[in-house]
Amino acid sequence: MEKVSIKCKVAVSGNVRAKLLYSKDSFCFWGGADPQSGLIRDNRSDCYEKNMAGQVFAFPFGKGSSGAGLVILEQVRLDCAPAAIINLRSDPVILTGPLIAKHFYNKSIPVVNLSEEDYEKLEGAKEIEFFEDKDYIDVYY
Amino acid sequence: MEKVSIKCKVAVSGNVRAKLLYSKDSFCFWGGADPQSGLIRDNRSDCYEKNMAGQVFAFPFGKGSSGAGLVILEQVRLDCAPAAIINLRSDPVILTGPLIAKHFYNKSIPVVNLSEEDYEKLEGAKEIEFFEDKDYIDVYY
Amino acid sequence: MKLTDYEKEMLNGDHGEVRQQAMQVLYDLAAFHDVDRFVEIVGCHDDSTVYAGEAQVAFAEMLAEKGARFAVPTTTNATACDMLKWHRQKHDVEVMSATRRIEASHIKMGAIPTWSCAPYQAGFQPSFGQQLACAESNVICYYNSIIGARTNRYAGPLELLCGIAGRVPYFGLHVPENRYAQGLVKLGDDIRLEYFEDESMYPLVSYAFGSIVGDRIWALEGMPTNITNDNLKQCSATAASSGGIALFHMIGVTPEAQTREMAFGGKKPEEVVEIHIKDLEEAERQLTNYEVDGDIDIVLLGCPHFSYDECAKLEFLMNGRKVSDSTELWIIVGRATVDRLKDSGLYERLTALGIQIYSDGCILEYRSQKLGTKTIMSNSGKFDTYCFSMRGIQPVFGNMWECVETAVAGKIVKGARPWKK
Amino acid sequence: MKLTDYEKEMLNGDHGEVRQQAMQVLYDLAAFHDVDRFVEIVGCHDDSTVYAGEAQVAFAEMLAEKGARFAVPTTTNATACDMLKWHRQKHDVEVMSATRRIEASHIKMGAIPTWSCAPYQAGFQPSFGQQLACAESNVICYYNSIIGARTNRYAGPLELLCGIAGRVPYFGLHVPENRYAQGLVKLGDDIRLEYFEDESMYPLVSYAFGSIVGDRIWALEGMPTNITNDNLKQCSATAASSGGIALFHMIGVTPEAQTREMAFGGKKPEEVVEIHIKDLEEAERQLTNYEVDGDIDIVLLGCPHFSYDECAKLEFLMNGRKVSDSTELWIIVGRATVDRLKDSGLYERLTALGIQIYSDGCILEYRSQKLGTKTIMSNSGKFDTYCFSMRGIQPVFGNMWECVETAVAGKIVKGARPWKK
Ligand code: F3S
Ligand code: F3S
Repeated sequence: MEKVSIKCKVAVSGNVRAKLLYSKDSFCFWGGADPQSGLIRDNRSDCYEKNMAGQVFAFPFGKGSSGAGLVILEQVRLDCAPAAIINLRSDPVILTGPLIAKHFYNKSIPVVNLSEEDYEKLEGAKEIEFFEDKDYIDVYY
Repeated sequence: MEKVSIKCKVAVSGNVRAKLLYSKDSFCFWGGADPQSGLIRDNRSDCYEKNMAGQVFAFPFGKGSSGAGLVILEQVRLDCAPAAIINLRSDPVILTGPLIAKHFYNKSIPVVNLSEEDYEKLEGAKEIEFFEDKDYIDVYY
Repeated sequence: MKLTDYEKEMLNGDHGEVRQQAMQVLYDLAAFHDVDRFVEIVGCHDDSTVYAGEAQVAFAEMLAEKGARFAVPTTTNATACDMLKWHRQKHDVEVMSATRRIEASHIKMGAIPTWSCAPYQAGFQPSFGQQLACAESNVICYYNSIIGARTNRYAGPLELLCGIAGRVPYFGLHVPENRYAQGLVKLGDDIRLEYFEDESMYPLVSYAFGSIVGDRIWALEGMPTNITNDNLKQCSATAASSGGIALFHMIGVTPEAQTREMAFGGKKPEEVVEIHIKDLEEAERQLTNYEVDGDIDIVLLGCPHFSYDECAKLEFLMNGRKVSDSTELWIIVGRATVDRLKDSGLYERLTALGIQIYSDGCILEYRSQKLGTKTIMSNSGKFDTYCFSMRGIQPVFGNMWECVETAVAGKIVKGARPWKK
Repeated sequence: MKLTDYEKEMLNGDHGEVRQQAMQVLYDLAAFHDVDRFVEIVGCHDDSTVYAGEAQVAFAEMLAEKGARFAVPTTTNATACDMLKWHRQKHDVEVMSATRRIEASHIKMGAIPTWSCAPYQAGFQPSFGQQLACAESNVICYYNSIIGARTNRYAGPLELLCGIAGRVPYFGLHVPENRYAQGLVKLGDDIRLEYFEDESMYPLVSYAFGSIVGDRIWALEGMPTNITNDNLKQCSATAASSGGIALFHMIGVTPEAQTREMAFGGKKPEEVVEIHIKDLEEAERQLTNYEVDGDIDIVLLGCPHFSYDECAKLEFLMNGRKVSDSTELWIIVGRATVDRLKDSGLYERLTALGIQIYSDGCILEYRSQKLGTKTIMSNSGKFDTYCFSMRGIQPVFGNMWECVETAVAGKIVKGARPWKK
């Protein structure tokens, strides 16, 4: 696999490597993701009916309700949370779940932000690797 | 008796003639006047221990608590209210009792305001007469 | 006078006799103040609730019997006694039956049964800029100053007529241009911000402020900005009683004084006065009774009515200790607060410590003679101001920590003040 | 990062494990937002109260068991059901027992048991300029916009951690300079002030406003100034749901927009948009279900929770008539309102008319399937916005008069709109 390193702004850091689930649509966890399976239920998402469990879930922005934290925590509990999250911009609603997972449950769901240009480069990538305290990710094609 | 007419600003109008009780001190009905006898209980008043019942009570301003309306209404009920009131400036707290007496109980307690100069002329007067809808009072010495 | 059609109809008697009479009173008041129009109100606070004589009770009953209804949401102030525990408070049956008559007649007119001098702790407070008719000095001062709503001082029972008519003459504090500050009180350099960790700073500063300001509209500069509602409540109540203040501005804190410029409407203060530690010492001297030392008969908290947060703080300060057998600790809360205290279990926990919780009543109606108490302690600037003139007893002033330690020890415990450790 | 000593101690674990963990989360959040300091809060509104899964319940229980305490007064939002009448609402025992676990754990941490999405109707609302951490969109929008307090959108369960730490990173809407309006929505000439006598104007205008504004900060000009708290509540809740608005300014009404200049911080609006009657018609089209005609299964009022004043207005509109046997009329109020309704006798009078009064719960948790209802009517802009996406049913929108007439007739009664008689 070809590897490219991309600079990122780290919101939540951690070590993980996993498959990429790439979306171009903003996303609402509350109602949009099944808290008990990780399945994407929002039929306006280009990832409709795919599963985020154990994947690196990339979507540009969060939207809508503020329930994302509760959904991600439930996914953490049932082991179907995404392995990591990539956004253009993460808001506190998105960060709530991963930050609580990290500091209270010692579970790592890295979250990083990319520039718009770099975000587009993810399209077609297979896997992503995140590193604790490093401000880049490795993208595998 | 000598009679002098003095211009006044009418707050509550009515016809009455009665003896004058003249004070130079601001006055608080609540605590300062006995609601059941009209006796002046405020020992800082120059009319201490005099009775306002049936008299024209002149004092420059109201002061202190907002209970004046209730005291005057109780005095109206027990027939020991002043016959009329003269102030330099009347505030709504002082006016409450006389206005309610007029419109709800059909009892007249005229209230008028005088200029500072005219107010001083009251000193030593014996009786005052008020006239419905007239903007002067007659002062008898 | 510029009257709307509806106002003309009311004056004409088309909307019943009581509305007509109420409007006649307000019309005369407007005419006397050279006001040529009325302004609609969206709320009223009814302070004709502490029993003060038969005329008061009979007037409300007469209104209710004639079919009067408040045209706007109207909250009720504290009464003379706890409506359920009046006997334990040693109130006469006369006070209680008069209070029940007041309750019935005001409710019949559509009043909302808050029975509290802190209706803002019961779910009823205006929003910024709203026009109101309120009686009760702390409510008036809080609504005008802290919230930025607009009311003159409507003394009982005038406020009832405003509520029934749903409007007031457009004058005084109803008019935005009349609300600017005239003078400025600044906290001197010797009053340091960290001193405000002792919450007695709020009534002390407000007492000093009120003594300077009287009943004028002034601004206060230099207060902390992380001020709580309970602090603001003490400020309003104390300033309203030490000075007769109906509106004040706290620069950087209250809504009409986000900047000094705003508070003064772009003008310069006509007068600037600094207050210093010595003024706070003088304020405390006015509020407290230095002669009492040793035994204390009763500690009274809740003027204005104690809030839920204050109850929680009280539990924290009690720290599991009980009120001494040789004294009593009363807290007076609104009945809305009683309900929440019961829901959370705090009511039971506080009473288990020997604390007596009362509601509805005004703390000033406390029967010192019948209860045989002579020495009182309180944290309230307002209570301490009025208690002497109304009840002939000068209480000891203390912050909540001092009140709690005193109640636990059964003897006066006075801490230092922040500037004098 | 500039930390106070106390903040360093918390991060260091000197004030217990939970405070440390809470601060770590907030520290990371601050660092990510390039914020170099925290700001103390004086209150918190806890929205982690509607049961949404075991993780939520377990998280709060874990916090409580570790001894977590809210550092500031913290009110609780609505739950999934009426805690006493859940069975009558056809909720599963699972929902009820989860709710009781939520109740116990949040109370253990010191939360104030308001259980309402309108804590400002229960005696707990901030004052102007106070810093808070709130969750629940209508509370956030109301506190920021109507009161002028300062909170970002703290989604559950992040607000719990803010409340426990007693501070938040100083960014976003906590910073006065970030609170100015960017754009302006003006009411067009065809929208006349007297139209606002139909209170459905408030949700309709707010829906149109929210559709334009999205989640930006904009101002609205041309609204009436004698606006009530219930009107303002509908405005906030609807704007927060149609647009995701956390703060808006109403020129001449809300405290940070006493003038247009203030609202825009002296700058010019970046963009000005006029709304017209056709936009209100479009708003109603979005909010209502024109296909329902005739029978209606249920009329739901109280999103956000119905106020005491709304209950009084409801009685007035019912005018002694009963709810039709072929439909139901539910009102959802806060439990504080229940208490006042009982004190005044209004509770009994409303239930005697066949009205069902519920408290605590969120109206959206209404079990349409179990109750066998398909057609719903409501006066709430927020409920009508979310009901379809969350429950799959598009309700009929109507003002309170229309809702009452419908409930009495058992069939849809739609009046005209002011611009279309
Ligand atoms: S009415 Fe309330 S403010 Fe104090 S004097 Fe009585 S307790
Ligand atoms: S929480 Fe309240 S605001 Fe409406 S959606 Fe639920 S009733």
